[in-house]
Amino acid sequence: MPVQVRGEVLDVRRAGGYYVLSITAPGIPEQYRPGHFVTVGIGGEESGLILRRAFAIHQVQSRGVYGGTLDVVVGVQGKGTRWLSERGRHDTLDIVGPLGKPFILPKEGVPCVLVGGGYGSAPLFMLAEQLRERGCRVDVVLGASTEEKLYGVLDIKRVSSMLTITTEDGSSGTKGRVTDVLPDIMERNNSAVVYACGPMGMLAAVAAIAAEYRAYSQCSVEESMACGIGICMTCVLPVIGDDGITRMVRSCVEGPIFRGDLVRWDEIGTIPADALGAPALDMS
Amino acid sequence: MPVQVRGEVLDVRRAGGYYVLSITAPGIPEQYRPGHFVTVGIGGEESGLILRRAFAIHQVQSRGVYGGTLDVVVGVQGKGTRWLSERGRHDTLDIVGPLGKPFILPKEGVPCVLVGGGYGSAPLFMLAEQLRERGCRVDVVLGASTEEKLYGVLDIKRVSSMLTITTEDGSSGTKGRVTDVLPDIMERNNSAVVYACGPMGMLAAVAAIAAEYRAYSQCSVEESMACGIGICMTCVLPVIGDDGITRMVRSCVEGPIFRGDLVRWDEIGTIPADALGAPALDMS
Amino acid sequence: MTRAMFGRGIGSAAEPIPNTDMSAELASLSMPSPVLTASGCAASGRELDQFFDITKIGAIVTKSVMLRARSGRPTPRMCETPSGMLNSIGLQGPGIDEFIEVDLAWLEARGARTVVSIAGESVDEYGKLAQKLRTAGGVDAIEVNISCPNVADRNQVFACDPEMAANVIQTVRRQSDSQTPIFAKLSPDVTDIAEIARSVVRAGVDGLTVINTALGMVIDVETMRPALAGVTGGLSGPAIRPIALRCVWQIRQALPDIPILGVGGIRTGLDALQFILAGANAVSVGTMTFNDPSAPMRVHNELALALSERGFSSVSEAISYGHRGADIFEADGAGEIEPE
Amino acid sequence: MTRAMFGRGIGSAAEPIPNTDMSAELASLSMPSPVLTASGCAASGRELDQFFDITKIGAIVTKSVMLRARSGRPTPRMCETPSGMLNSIGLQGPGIDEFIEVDLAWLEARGARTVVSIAGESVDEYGKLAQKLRTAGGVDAIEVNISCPNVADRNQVFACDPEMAANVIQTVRRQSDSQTPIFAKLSPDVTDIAEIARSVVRAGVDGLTVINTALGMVIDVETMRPALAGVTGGLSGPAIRPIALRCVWQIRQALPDIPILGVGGIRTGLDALQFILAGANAVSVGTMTFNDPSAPMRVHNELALALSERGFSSVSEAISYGHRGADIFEADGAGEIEPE
Ligand SMILES: Cc1cc2nc3c(=O)[nH]c(=O)nc-3n(C[C@H](O)[C@H](O)[C@H](O)COP(=O)(O)OP(=O)(O)OC[C@H]3O[C@@H](n4cnc5c(N)ncnc54)[C@H](O)[C@@H]3O)c2cc1C
Ligand SMILES: Cc1cc2nc3c(=O)[nH]c(=O)nc-3n(C[C@H](O)[C@H](O)[C@H](O)COP(=O)(O)OP(=O)(O)OC[C@H]3O[C@@H](n4cnc5c(N)ncnc54)[C@H](O)[C@@H]3O)c2cc1C
Ligand SMILES: Cc1cc2nc3c(=O)[nH]c(=O)nc-3n(C[C@H](O)[C@H](O)[C@H](O)COP(=O)(O)O)c2cc1C
Ligand SMILES: Cc1cc2nc3c(=O)[nH]c(=O)nc-3n(C[C@H](O)[C@H](O)[C@H](O)COP(=O)(O)O)c2cc1C
Ligand code: FES
Ligand code: FES
Repeated sequence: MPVQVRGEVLDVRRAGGYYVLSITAPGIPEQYRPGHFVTVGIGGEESGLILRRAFAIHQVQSRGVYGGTLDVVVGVQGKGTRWLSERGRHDTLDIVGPLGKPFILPKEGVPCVLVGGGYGSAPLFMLAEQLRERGCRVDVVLGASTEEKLYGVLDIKRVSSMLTITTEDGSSGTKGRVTDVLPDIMERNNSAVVYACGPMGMLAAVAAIAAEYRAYSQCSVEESMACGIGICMTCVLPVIGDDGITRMVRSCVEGPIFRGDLVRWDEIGTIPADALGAPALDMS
Repeated sequence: MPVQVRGEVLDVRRAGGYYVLSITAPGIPEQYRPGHFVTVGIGGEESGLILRRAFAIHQVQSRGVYGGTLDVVVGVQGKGTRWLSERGRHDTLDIVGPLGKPFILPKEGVPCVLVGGGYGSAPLFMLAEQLRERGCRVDVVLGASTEEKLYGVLDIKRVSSMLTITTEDGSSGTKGRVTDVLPDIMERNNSAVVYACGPMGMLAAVAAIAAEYRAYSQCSVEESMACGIGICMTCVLPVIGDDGITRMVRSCVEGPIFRGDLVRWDEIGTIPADALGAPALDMS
Repeated sequence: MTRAMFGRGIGSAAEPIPNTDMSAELASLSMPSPVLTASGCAASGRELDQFFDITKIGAIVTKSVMLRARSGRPTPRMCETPSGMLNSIGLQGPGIDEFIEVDLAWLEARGARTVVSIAGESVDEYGKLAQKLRTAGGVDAIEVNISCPNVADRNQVFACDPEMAANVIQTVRRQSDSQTPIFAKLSPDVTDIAEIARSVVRAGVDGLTVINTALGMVIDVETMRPALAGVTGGLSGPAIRPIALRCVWQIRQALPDIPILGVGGIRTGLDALQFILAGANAVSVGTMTFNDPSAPMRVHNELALALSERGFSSVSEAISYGHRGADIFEADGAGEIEPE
Repeated sequence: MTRAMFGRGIGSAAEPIPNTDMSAELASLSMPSPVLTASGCAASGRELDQFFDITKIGAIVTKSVMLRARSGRPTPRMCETPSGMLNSIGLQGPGIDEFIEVDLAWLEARGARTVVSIAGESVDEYGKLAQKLRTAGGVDAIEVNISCPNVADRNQVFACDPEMAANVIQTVRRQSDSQTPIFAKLSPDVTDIAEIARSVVRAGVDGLTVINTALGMVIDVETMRPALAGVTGGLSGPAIRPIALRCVWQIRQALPDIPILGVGGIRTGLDALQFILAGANAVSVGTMTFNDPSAPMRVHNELALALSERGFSSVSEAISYGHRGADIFEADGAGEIEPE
């Protein structure tokens, strides 16, 4: 059950193009499973920015002098992430979490491949650890537009069986996209499960490749979220249910992790004509 | 001519119930005369607080390593002053000044009395210095509800011929109000000019006493200001002009210093029936 | 009401009374708190129950439900604005039958008071919704969201036309259990909100919810197109609080006795107090629940303190207290039009 | 206009064109910038001229002037609100004669373009104001502030009634030099702003200023009375920007060719760009000038950069660009009503 806590910033460090914030957040690490996210209040009581921002939980430390602490990796996109990047030690933050449905882990030690785009690598670290503990082979592919936008290359190496890097400008690793290298990796290792986190376009392509190789895929999506806890209905996308019916489901509570083969990637941003309750009654 | 500058906070120190901020503000100290004020932008670009806050200039240092710097004394009243009190070294502030009409100084060395209520003492320090330089006797009366709300007792002692303190709770000096001690002081020293800065009620009472003793009075008023530069018309109060006609004048540009005998103190917050353009056409 | 409005001053104003009576009434609905959730900002209460005990606040106002399941609008459905947000959800929901079976049943089992918000595309649809609710358990009140386009009439919004609004209310009143209080939720996007209020009151409504969102828009400066898929959306949050408060005030001036549920940008107990002083009998916390999932409970606690600090021994004493001395029965509040 | 709206895409979108043509037209008024001040937020330009060269922006829109000197309302006249403020000045001013003699003369001597805003309490008074301006020098355009109560007609606000608004405009048009463009300034506090727009356009207005403040209110939680002496006041600032932008968009949809001066909460060049993309031919910076006395000039500079970064070589290319692809001639914008 998610909790709302007043966290203290223990540390803010730059990592390439990102900021890594370590925050005390008693109650959250204890419940954490890989794939969970938190939301953070922005700007204080007099701020004109009233919506919380969502971040994947990157690391948790359940014990230690500070009680439970967690790390998030923040890429500066707009006003809220800029404000967060300017926080310093001892600042307090309003944290809600853990939120969302976590990644589902295989019961047995099957070969897995983890794909992260940009800061999308953040939730994959502890996932990799837990998969390794279960005896899974863990191949990792990290991709970004340029080297600066890769996160955690050195650290994830330690928990991965093999790490492949791609950048669109070739500044690090293979020049190209994660999807250029993924089929090869899956073929070579007989990957049974693909875990992916990154931009929607990447997820769609990864899900397609997984389907092609008959692998099970789990994708962590990123939809604009106003509340993060399931009460606003802003974060929906079309997902096919067990009954074969497509519904506009809330990615904050029914996701952010979805089975790649059940998300109707091409129709995100639309209401598919066969979705439950469609068509959107257009008022015009 | 007022300028708008990006100032750097050099220092924030507590003084009793107040915060004293030293800020670089090139261009302002150079033009400063006692009674001038500055306005400060609050909360940054994403703040929900969009109006500047006004503060009397307390001290200026025109030379020095930082170029021109100025001090303001901030009492925490609401959201904006709280934010200001939380600033630290190296923070930048958006400063506009010098604003308003300064105190008028006597050409000759006449006996003067300076009356400050609460942080209203802030603009009196440099006024006292300049009056002393002109050979004026400078008596000072500082009053507040309680000792904590007095500002600068020790420092102003140095520039005053005699300092009298009053507090309403008797925690420092004479128990009572500045107006309880003022007549006596004026009588004893034959005061020719009274300078006052503080709450409206105090100013009204001081102006009345000055009139009684046929002294010239200069009062620094504090009306709610949206712009501070004369463009919004929110800061008006009824003042009698040279032509004997009462007008609703802007305290930010035609004040904040007014002759005590020309302000219609009792009618502040109303439109006097004989004011130019009165009555306020009441729409109901 | 009228008594509370003119009756006593604030007794022992200086002494904070620790045990402010926080009970509140909205027509025949009695609640332990004057703080409710707002429709569309609390789903059906289940998620918020993780953050505070939803039986402790006044009531859960559920997301407006329609006759049939509805997918809503495409994304993007929201956009942050200065001290506010725009939304264009398009009333996504399961339809009344599933709502009654799942959501309402859960709320009833949970012991929460429930105000069911309904929305239709025709007068007839509103009537059918009311019929369905008549036999359902756990309906403590009905809020009629009339900020919907009437598909039969050039898509004019019911809430923007006094007659259309009255038709909806008459129909809902007729189809509902006479014991169930019915509230009409008004839109601020009208020339004269008091006129709409009077019209729905004449049509038999038991109270008014004031206000729904204001129509707004943002253009994405990167795509250079409307930021919302729905082009325009509803503006909510602290940005619109002064508008909402003005609407409550105007309606209270026009209708001294009608129960009012005040909504719009409430963030703190002091914000809630403003609405109560302006004439609201209770308040809903909407958008700020997205900012702080415990907001409704926190607002309740802050309001209790604020009332007690001001010497009120009960919520009801504070209702409309901001009007004291004013000639509250003057028509239209025309006297307060701003000529700037 | 229509050409700009549908014509070219953004040429070499990626290449910033350093020399964006910033000239702008509002009906027959040509200006070197599409950024103006807003009435009541710049006095008559003299104070702002200390902070930037007022001849470099589009024009100074002066504080609405009435026939006679006017003292305005008692204080408090303002109150800060989340991302906005309320004001209730009550149109304090010197009256038209002194205005012409002092303010207008100064503006003319200074070489600034001037849009004179006028306000009356009756149709007749508007006519007299226009007459006075006919013979005055330095009037580049007239903005008719119709958000004033008509004392003759139950104090109904001119801007809230299509017929009353049209009467004012007809009279001003008749009494003015036919060469002087006349703008009507519209209020957002109406059910259908496009209807008012159409009505004043039929009455002969040359352009529309969109929008004036929205009626709002704050209650002081210490005094427990309205925070403004005038009880209600006009809400302005970034808080209302989404409402203002929606109004501009709706009017542009309804009237593809009418010049629009967009106003409401503009703080940055990107905010100004939103208005232009929504259909404004030029914009006024109001409240944010209180926050930053160089705001109009800064917004001009930021807008020039924003346009050039997006590959626009002139302001006019960007006007209504946000509507591209949409069926702009569809009536009423009814399609965009938010059903939440
Ligand atoms: C489940 C989830 C996990 C995420 N994890 C991370 C992470 O680990 N690291 C990281 O840097 N970012 C992460 N994001 C994205 C992050 O939330 C956005 O970058 C951030 O909200 C943008 O805020 P801003 O203030 O910088 O931008 P603004 O443009 O100021 O945002 C305006 C509004 O739009 C929303 N918004 C804008 N972009 C996004 C987006 N991409 N996703 C969701 N909401 C958005 C914001 O929340 C805000 O309400 C995650 C998003 C989701 C939904
Ligand atoms: C010429 C002048 C000189 C001043 N000098 C000083 C000084 O040296 N030290 C000091 O501590 N204070 C000074 N003040 C008062 C100071 O400006 C207010 O305390 C401050 O504006 C309150 O802001 P807030 O954010 O704390 O309160 P809030 O309640 O958040 O303010 C809300 C709004 O009301 C306005 N407002 C509220 N109270 C006042 C007030 N008393 N005067 C003017 N505007 C007000 C604010 O500017 C703001 O726009 C001065 C005011 C004026 C006009
Ligand atoms: C995301 C969202 C969804 C909403 N959905 C509804 C709805 O379904 N029915 C309704 O009557 N009001 C709906 N509203 C309006 C709110 O109930 C409320 O009237 C409005 O947001 C103003 O209050 P606030 O500023 O506290 O949010 C919605 C508001 C938001 C922000
Ligand atoms: C203090 C103040 C005074 C105003 N006076 C006038 C006025 O005299 N005439 C007028 O047409 N509009 C007046 N306005 C409205 C502005 O011109 C503008 O339409 C409105 O404030 C919205 O723009 P903004 O958010 O940029 O301020 C005034 C606004 C403010 C804040
Ligand atoms: S973000 Fe509010 S429901 Fe998902
Ligand atoms: S504060 Fe704006 S005119 Fe004085």
